[in-house]
Amino acid sequence: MHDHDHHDHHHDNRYTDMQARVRALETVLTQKGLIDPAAIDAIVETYETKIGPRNGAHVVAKSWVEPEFSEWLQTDATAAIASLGYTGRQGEHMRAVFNTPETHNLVVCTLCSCYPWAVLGLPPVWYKAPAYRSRAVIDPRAVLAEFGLVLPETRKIRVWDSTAELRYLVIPQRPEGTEGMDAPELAQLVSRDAMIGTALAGRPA
Amino acid sequence: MHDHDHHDHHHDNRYTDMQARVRALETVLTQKGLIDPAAIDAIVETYETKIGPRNGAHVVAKSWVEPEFSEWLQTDATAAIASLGYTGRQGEHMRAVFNTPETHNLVVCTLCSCYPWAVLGLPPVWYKAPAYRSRAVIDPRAVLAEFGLVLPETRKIRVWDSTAELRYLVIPQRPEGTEGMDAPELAQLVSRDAMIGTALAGRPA
Amino acid sequence: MNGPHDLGGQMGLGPVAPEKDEPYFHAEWEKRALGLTLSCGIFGAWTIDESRHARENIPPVTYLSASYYEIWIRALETLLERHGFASRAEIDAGHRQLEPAIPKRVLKADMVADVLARGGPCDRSVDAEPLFEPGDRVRTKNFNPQTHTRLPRYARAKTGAIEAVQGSFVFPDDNAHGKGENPQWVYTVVFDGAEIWGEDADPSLTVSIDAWESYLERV
Amino acid sequence: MNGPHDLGGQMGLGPVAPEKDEPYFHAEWEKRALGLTLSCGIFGAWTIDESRHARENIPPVTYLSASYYEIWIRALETLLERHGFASRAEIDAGHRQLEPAIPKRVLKADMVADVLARGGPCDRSVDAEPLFEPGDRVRTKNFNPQTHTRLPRYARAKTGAIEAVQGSFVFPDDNAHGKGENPQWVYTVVFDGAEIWGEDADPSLTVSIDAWESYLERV
Repeated sequence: MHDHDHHDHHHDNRYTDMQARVRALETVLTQKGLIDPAAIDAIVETYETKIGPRNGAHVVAKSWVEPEFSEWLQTDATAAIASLGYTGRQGEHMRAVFNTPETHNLVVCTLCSCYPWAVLGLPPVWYKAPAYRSRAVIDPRAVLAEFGLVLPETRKIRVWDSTAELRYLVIPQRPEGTEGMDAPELAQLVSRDAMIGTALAGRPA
Repeated sequence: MHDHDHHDHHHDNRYTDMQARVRALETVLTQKGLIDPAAIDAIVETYETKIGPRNGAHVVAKSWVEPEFSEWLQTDATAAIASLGYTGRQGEHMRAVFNTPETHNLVVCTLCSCYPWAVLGLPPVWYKAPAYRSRAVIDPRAVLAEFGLVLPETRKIRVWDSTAELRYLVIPQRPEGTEGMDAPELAQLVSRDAMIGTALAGRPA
Repeated sequence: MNGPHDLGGQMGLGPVAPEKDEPYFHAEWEKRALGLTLSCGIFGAWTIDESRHARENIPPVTYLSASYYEIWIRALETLLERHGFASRAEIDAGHRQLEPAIPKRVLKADMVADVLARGGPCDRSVDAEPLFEPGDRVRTKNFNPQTHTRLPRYARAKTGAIEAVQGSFVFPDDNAHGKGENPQWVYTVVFDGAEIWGEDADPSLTVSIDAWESYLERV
Repeated sequence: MNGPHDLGGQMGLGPVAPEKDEPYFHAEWEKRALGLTLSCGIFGAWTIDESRHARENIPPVTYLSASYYEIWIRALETLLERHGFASRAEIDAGHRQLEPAIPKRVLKADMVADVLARGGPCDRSVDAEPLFEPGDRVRTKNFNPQTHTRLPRYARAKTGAIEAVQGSFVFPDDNAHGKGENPQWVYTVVFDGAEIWGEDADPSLTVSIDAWESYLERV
């Protein structure tokens, strides 16, 4: 229909086949000597196997069992986390925010997809998508409910919008009934979502 | 690609064939006795042949040659315009805004597509589209330049956002060199865009 | 609602692209869409405010890529289904399947001229005197309802001047949701460009909105 | 810019829809998109701020319907073309046609571990002392630039409290446009929900942003 010519100018060409588009891009850049496909393999392998939420869970569990480490996290999260070997890209400037009985913390990046890669790995799709980014700052209780997390009405909610280069790690509260557990066991209770603020730490089985 | 399943949930089904969709809708409603296709024909004929920018041009030209009518337009545009027979849908509550040597008026509806049908007919596509609606209130000079209208920097711009049920008709300034012309001749110089504010009145040939 | 329709001040939406000698319609279906929308409005089952809110609720990607007649048709389908006149399944199938609700009126061809000439005035008398008069300084409220409102996002929590008392009109924020017409005084409020857009605004710019009384507080 | 990326407080964008046991990647091309974006960032031709602005400039309909890796790829194509590394015509054709610009660095496989572990710190020392200290009341500025900024629309012209001085960092509003790093102090500013969203805000809500010093004025 000819009426599509002028009022559909917002549609730029949909990439119907991202696989082909990205392959073409990689081919062109490789032919030009600008990229090394083996470097891409190494990057992917790093984020598939080495850098993920287990890093953050280690940090959290250690903070639960070592008050000095918890203190260090509060005063210099970047250094405390680096002491465990978790450094680098999207973790250069870390801040740890601690849930309390009064206040629950929730992290979002309304403007893009800022996320603490060094401790949580690559962000999930929902964290980068419009629904979460638009609603977490204005209606966090409804958002948390969609994750199955219904907080007491008296619980304050503090939303951290990552607008600068600081990356936030939520330190959930240590669950009850975990008194006898050591750090590796405790780390099993700490999910990725608990460190974003869309979940609490799990309870021991 | 299976990854489209979950992050493309914003795409509701594109209506690939609006012609078929609207025909189906008309068929169903006709079968139910809810609409009369001949009434639709009559509506279309009305806006194709009877209600259009010539109505508004008549109002403008009359205001240029009759100071009393101009005065009436300023104090009660709805009644003054109705006296010429232009009444009804999307013209129930009219206001006329007069360009002066100091101030240029521009009308937009940022929230939808409000437009003075009774004097201008159906709005053009651009008036209802996101580009005009988003930019007219924040960057009107750049918008006017896209219409080929470059105003002196000293000219103030007053933008009217039609957020309620008032409908605005811009009365452009009478062009120079039109002293001997009568109202029907003058009306030929008044374009639809001049009455929205995206143009000035034309000059005599 | 802060929906896709609330476009004032958004960026990235391209040039305006006026069309030279634009026709009234760009396809036959646009003519029928116009007539259908007006005809169904005559049912008396919903208000213009409810229909605006139905348009605002179209998902943003669709809203921003659709032509306005498509927006109308999508909203009309929502309204027809909501009020029991036709289901999407029927429209998908293209023929009647269910008994419809009973409209208050059906628009016949011989009624069209009169109906269009009459329009749908929405001025209503109110008992109270206007709270504000021309020259008063007012501040718009800050609110962000999920529901319908006609106070655009860019004009919230901004200070301006009452320029005119325009009359008293149906209050859309209520009327869109079946809460009654609850008429209020409406004022033209004019703002300096710099108040709305800040330090880099065009210094020659003023912007006005038409604001219901409950949107405003005296400064 | 008030682009499609500035999503805080927008409505109509649907439910969050978390995916159970979400995989790291949903297609092979997403893996390559990650690696390509990081590899090309190593060229040293553009900053993270310029790349964010390239993403913000994707047309809203595309931005809001694309997956984030698609957003990355579209912005990467813009950056590669702008800086002379590859044209869209070459990518369309799928093979090299032009001599590319010379990058400062090319990322080889044996460099990856070190590069990822080092990251790209953007804290920079500044000579001046911070203007504000924790507890100070500040008001964010109102501005609406066409250019890059990290002050979201919902947090403009709002009053809050300085909670922490976070250090001094590259100023993205300049750096995105090749105007230099011009570092400034960055503060965490906390707002009551009601200050941001108005009368119907969740009373238990506070929202913070990290704000560069020039975004702020003392109240």
